[in-house]
Amino acid sequence: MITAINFFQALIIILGAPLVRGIIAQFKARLQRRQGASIWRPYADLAKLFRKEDIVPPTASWVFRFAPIVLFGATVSVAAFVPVVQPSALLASRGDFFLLVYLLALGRFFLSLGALDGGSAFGGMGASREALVSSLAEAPFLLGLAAVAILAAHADIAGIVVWTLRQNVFNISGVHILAFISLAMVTVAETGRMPVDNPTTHLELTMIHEGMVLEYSGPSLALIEWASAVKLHAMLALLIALFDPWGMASSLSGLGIGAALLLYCAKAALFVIVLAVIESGMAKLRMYLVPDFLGVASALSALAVIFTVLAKR
Amino acid sequence: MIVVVTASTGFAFLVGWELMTLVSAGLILMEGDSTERRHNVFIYLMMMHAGAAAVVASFFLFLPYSHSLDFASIRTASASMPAGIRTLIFLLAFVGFGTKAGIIPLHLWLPRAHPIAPSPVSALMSGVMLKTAVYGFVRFAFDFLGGGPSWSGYVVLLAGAVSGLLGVLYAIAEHDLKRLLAYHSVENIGIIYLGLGTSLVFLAHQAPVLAALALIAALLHTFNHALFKSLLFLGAGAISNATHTVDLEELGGLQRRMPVTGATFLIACCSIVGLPLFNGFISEWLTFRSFLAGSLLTNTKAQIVLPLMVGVLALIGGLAAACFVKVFGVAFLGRPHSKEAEHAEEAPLAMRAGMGLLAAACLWIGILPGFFLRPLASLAQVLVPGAGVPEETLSIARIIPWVAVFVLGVGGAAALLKHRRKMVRTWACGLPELSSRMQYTSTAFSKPIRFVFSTVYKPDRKVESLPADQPYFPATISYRSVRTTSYEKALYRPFVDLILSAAHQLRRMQTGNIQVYLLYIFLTLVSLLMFLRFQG
Amino acid sequence: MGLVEIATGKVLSSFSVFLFLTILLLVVARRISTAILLFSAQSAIITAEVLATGFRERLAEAYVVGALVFLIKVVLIPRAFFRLVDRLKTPRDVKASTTPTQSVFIAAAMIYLSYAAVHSYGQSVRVPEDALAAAVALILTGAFLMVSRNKALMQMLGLLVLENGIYLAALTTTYGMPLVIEIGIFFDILIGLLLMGIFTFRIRDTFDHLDVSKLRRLRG
Amino acid sequence: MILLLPLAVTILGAGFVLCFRNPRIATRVALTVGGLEVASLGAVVWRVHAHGALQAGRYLRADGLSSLFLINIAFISALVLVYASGYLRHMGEGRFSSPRWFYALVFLFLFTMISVCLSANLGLLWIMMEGTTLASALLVGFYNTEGAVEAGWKYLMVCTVGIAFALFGTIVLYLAAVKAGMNPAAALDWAALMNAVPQMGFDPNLVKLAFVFIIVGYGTKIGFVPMHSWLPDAHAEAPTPISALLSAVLLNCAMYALIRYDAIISHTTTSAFAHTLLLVFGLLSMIVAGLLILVQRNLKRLMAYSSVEHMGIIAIGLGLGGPLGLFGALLHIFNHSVAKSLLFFSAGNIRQNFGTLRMDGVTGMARTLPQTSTALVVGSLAIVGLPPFSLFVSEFAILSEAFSQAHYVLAVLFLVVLSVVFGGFAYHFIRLLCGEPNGVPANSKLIPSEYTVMGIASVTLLCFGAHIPHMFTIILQEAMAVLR
Repeated sequence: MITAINFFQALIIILGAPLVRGIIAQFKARLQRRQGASIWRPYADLAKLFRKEDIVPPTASWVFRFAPIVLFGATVSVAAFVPVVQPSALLASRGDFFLLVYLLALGRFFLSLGALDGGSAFGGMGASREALVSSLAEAPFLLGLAAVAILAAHADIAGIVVWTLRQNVFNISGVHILAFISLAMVTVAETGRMPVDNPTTHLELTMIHEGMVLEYSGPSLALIEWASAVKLHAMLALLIALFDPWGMASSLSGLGIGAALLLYCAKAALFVIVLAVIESGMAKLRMYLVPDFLGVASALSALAVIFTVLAKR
Repeated sequence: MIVVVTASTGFAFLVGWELMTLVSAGLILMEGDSTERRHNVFIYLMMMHAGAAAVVASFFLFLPYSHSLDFASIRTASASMPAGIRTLIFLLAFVGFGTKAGIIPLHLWLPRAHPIAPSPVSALMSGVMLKTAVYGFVRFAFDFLGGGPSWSGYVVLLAGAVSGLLGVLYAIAEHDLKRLLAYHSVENIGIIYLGLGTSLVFLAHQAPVLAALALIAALLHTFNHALFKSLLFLGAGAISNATHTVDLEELGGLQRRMPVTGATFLIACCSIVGLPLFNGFISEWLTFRSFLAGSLLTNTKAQIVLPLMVGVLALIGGLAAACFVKVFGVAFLGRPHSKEAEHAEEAPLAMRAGMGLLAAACLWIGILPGFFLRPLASLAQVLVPGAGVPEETLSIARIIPWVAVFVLGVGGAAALLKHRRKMVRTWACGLPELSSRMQYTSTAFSKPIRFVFSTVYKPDRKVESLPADQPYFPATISYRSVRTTSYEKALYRPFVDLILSAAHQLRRMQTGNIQVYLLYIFLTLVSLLMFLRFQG
Repeated sequence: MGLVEIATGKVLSSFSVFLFLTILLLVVARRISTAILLFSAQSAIITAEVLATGFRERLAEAYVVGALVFLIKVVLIPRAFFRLVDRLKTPRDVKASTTPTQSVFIAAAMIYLSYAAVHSYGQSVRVPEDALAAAVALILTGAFLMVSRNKALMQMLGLLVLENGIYLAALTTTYGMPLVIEIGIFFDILIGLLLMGIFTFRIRDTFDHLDVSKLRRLRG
Repeated sequence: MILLLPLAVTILGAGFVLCFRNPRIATRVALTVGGLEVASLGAVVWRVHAHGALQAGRYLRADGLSSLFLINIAFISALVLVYASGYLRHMGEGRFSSPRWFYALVFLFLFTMISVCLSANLGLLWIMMEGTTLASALLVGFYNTEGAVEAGWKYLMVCTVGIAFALFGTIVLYLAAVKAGMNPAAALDWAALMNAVPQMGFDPNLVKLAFVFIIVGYGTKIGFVPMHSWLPDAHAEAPTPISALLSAVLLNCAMYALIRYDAIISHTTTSAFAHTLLLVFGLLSMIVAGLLILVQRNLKRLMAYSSVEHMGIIAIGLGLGGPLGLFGALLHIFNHSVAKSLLFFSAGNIRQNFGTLRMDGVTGMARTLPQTSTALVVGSLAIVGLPPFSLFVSEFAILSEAFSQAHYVLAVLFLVVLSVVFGGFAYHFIRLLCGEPNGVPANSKLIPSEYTVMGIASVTLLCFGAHIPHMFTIILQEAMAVLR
């Protein structure tokens, strides 16, 4: 039963991912006084891409084709870490956040390789920038999570969530706030949103993620796009589970699950809207300001870790 | 090396130790010679010998208390020794073995010696020789001294952090493959020392189980590093055989020409970066967990410092990832940057077999770590008395296979999606043909990171554009960026200068004038007589 | 109370004064020949003292030794030296690196020093202090000559003076060593001088000068 | 009476060789005489080993210590003679400079050194020590070049002066003995002195005075800094076999004399003073020589300084005393002799092949002179005290003695100097061996005499490093027994 629900959760994240993207795009359009595409548009794109043929540069090796698959696999299994409607997940029981973060790293690693295999300047450009961002993003990511984990005295996400559920909503420690801010910034950086990266542009000066996937097409591109969507959604879900899990079903009653699901959708929608507002409000940072951005994040997370000790006293 | 590891008395240990240096130096020298090569070998020998001297001293410091040098008596004696001596021994051992292990700033020899050694040798050096250093350090710190005050742990921790960060940063800036790998050895030693240091801290705060955990992490990483670093060096060897260069700028597109080498090299890269499903991850994960466990201590300093190390290690990991994306991407993927790379041949069967074996080992540990963790755990219990098996080891052993199944399953499913494939040349933005000069070189790739960390590198860059009169339409642009390692000057130069100047002074004392010589004799005599007169 | 006793008494009491005289003259000597003469005079004094001691202490072998000393140090060595000087045909001056006045003062200082040095041992060894002082003074002078004179020959001479000093010390403190040893020592001295002679010739032939302070090819 | 045998052999051999003008025959004769000498020495050693100390008349005696040094002399002299037979093969007939003169002087030299080790009387000891100077002075100046003459003169002068002081020291000790009421006849006999010193109260002031003069005097011969000045010149300018003899045998004989005095006073209150003096001189020699090694340009000068350094090591071992210290010191004497002669032999080959000893004049030897460079590498590895060579063992022993006596400063300085020396050797020899070969060697092949000698030396080093023969350890024990 529980496993079934966990599968269900994973599916929610995986299948819901394009929808999240759609909603963001739609809402941004609204903010910009455009009447944007429908929120189901990403599904259509994926379907189309899957039907198309795969175009491979003659210089490319099997790594080029292999990369999207690994990326997808890794990202999807990340999705299996995140509790959505009730405080456990397929792999969340013993798989801790280090594993989660490094699975993301695995995917990224191969994506960058694939980009380099394309043999064009853009791939390299994207990969190199991605390398910078991600290498700097990893530290605050882990530190932020570590701070929460230390408070909860659990390293596995399920444990953390359970602990958080037991807390009162109103006595959130400063640790949580700091960790949340830093993790949010990391999420922005990791998922390549504004102000770190602009997912909609294809201009050499700005693009990171888009640069990497420039050579991809057809199913491979579909996998990549889907994977990045899943990543975004998983990160959102993670943030929710860690910092705002209240309302998750404690019992496995169908009603409780349903309620939890609805509540989750509401929270997710809220997060999405906030993200969209930020994105359309901000201009993209210069490439070499990104380190400062992440530096702030790391500082915050480090502070969070230190506060875990000071808060106890 | 075997002697070193199996030695049971100090004498045998030191004999083996010295032999190791000599043999390796000889092996390096065999590979032809040039001036700077000789200079490097000299530096290598010099530092090795100094390190050995420190080790000898630390051994002998036991002597007044344990009247023989065999390990058992040392072990018994060390308990009854005054703290000062113990500290001294610890520091000496730290420096001595640190030199061998190549922790910063004692690492100077490492990036010099590895590149000029023939690949199998550098594989051995990096894979095994450094490990003997770690072995020695563990012997001293844990077996002989049985841990120490907590500050000793922090010292090791600091050394580990510095070595790890600087090592990986220097590695990114390199484009000579072997130098790069050498710097990565520094980095990995750094990670190992992080584990050791954590373990020492735990020991100092009476947390044997956690100490065991950290120790296991360190030891496992030692082992893993031996595996994948050897694999990497063998790969480098295969490359240099095929293309007669290990300069990344000259390579590229090797994946299509040397598939097996490429595949194994890729596995090694993933392992060293510490991606899950590869062995590097297991040990790094354990290290992470031991850091995190630091919050369980009651001591505030430990509570703060250890978890923060998570960030450090994460940064190291991220940079390493960036670095190896560069390595593999530039060397094996994309277009060849040079004629040699175009006509590269796959390595001979024997080499491929060897690399395959190592790669298999990496994957095995990466996916089914249980087999290796159990013996390590028991070993840790020997070294850290009163330690149970830390449950983290079991948990990781249980979860990883599931993750593997999951990832591979999903990936497989995705791979099964049938899709037609078509070869089309990459769109060259309208240019007739996309040439290899247009794709990212290793220097270009690492540019952003070097820019961000320029404070570390202290580069002196110069851009020359010819002809100079029209800077905006140059015929050729030459770009040089030299990395100056500042502490080399700061740390070693003055010492050497001091000695040399002293030598020259003495040389001047030796004026060929016999009368002066006689005068020396008389003066010696007179001064001794004076001494007698006033002393007796 | 025969004449001989008186003579020995005089000798034993006063020879050190003569020795100091020779020392002072040696350090101001301008010409090698003078130095050689002074050396032989010095040796003669020592011979006298040997004989006197032997007579007083009733040591039979002392006479033999005395004869040897006379033969070697008063007759043989000076003659050999003169032959050397003739054969080498070098300028006769000693080429001092200190002016005569300095030398005299240094020598005087050394004599004083020797008295000071001997003083403490004087009682413990129960020997005539001025004798021992003279010995030490001779040693110092020899050293001084070797250091300050640039001529190879003068260095040899300095060595001989030094040797004299040591010998005198032995004599005054222990009335000489066993005979065999004495003979052996003299033998050594002779051979040594012979070799030095050979070397002076070689130096003359290869460098055509005898200035040892110019032999500075080997250094460092 | 057997003690007279080696002396007779050598002195007669010296005269005998002179009778043969033809170099080839002279060489053969020399080799046979050498064989006899080695045999007779072996006999002496064996007798000592069998029956304990031997006495011949009033003036000759041999005990464990002597036999140790006799073995040293025998071994090295054999090597040197064989090597010389090949080395002098291009030498013509000249006044004082022809093979026969060479061998005659060598035998004279050996005679003096053997008698140093055999003499029972300190006076005789002194005489023979002076004799070594005289016998070897001509050998140092053998080539009659500017450098040779200069070196010879300096050697002669400096050592004679030093030795003169040693004589004074001897006299003072004699005086002390006589004053303490010993029979003047026996007052110079070291055995008698060793027995007497503990019982009858010698005047400590006099004994100290004596030792000061002794250590300065014989120290000059040993080459302690700052009396070492003659040493590099003599070693550099002498014919290579002689350099080997000088640094491998002569220095040790001087050391033997010093050890005798040390043994005599080792049971008095003065011994502490003496040992401090030994430590000071030893350390000084080590440091100065070690530094000077770094800046040498001439191969043989470098080796000479390394001899100074090793004498310093031995002195430190003696000064430390204690079982390990003495063991190390005595063992080191032998090891150093072997290693150093090996080095000098290879240096000789270099000189013969490239006509120079300036190290900047020779590169890429490893290619042009493979065998010689192998010998050079072995020798230098041994001399810097790396395993598996025997010097490692002895230095190890001395060092551990230093630590177990808690002389930390000394020990650390010791280690530092060793590293510096290692650096010097590595720096010079890497440049010597590697790089582009310049200049064609005269004859890259070694002739049998050369490689047998080198081979023997290297093998000895290795064997003693791996395991010291039982026989030798016994002799070491006997020698140490003398000192305690």
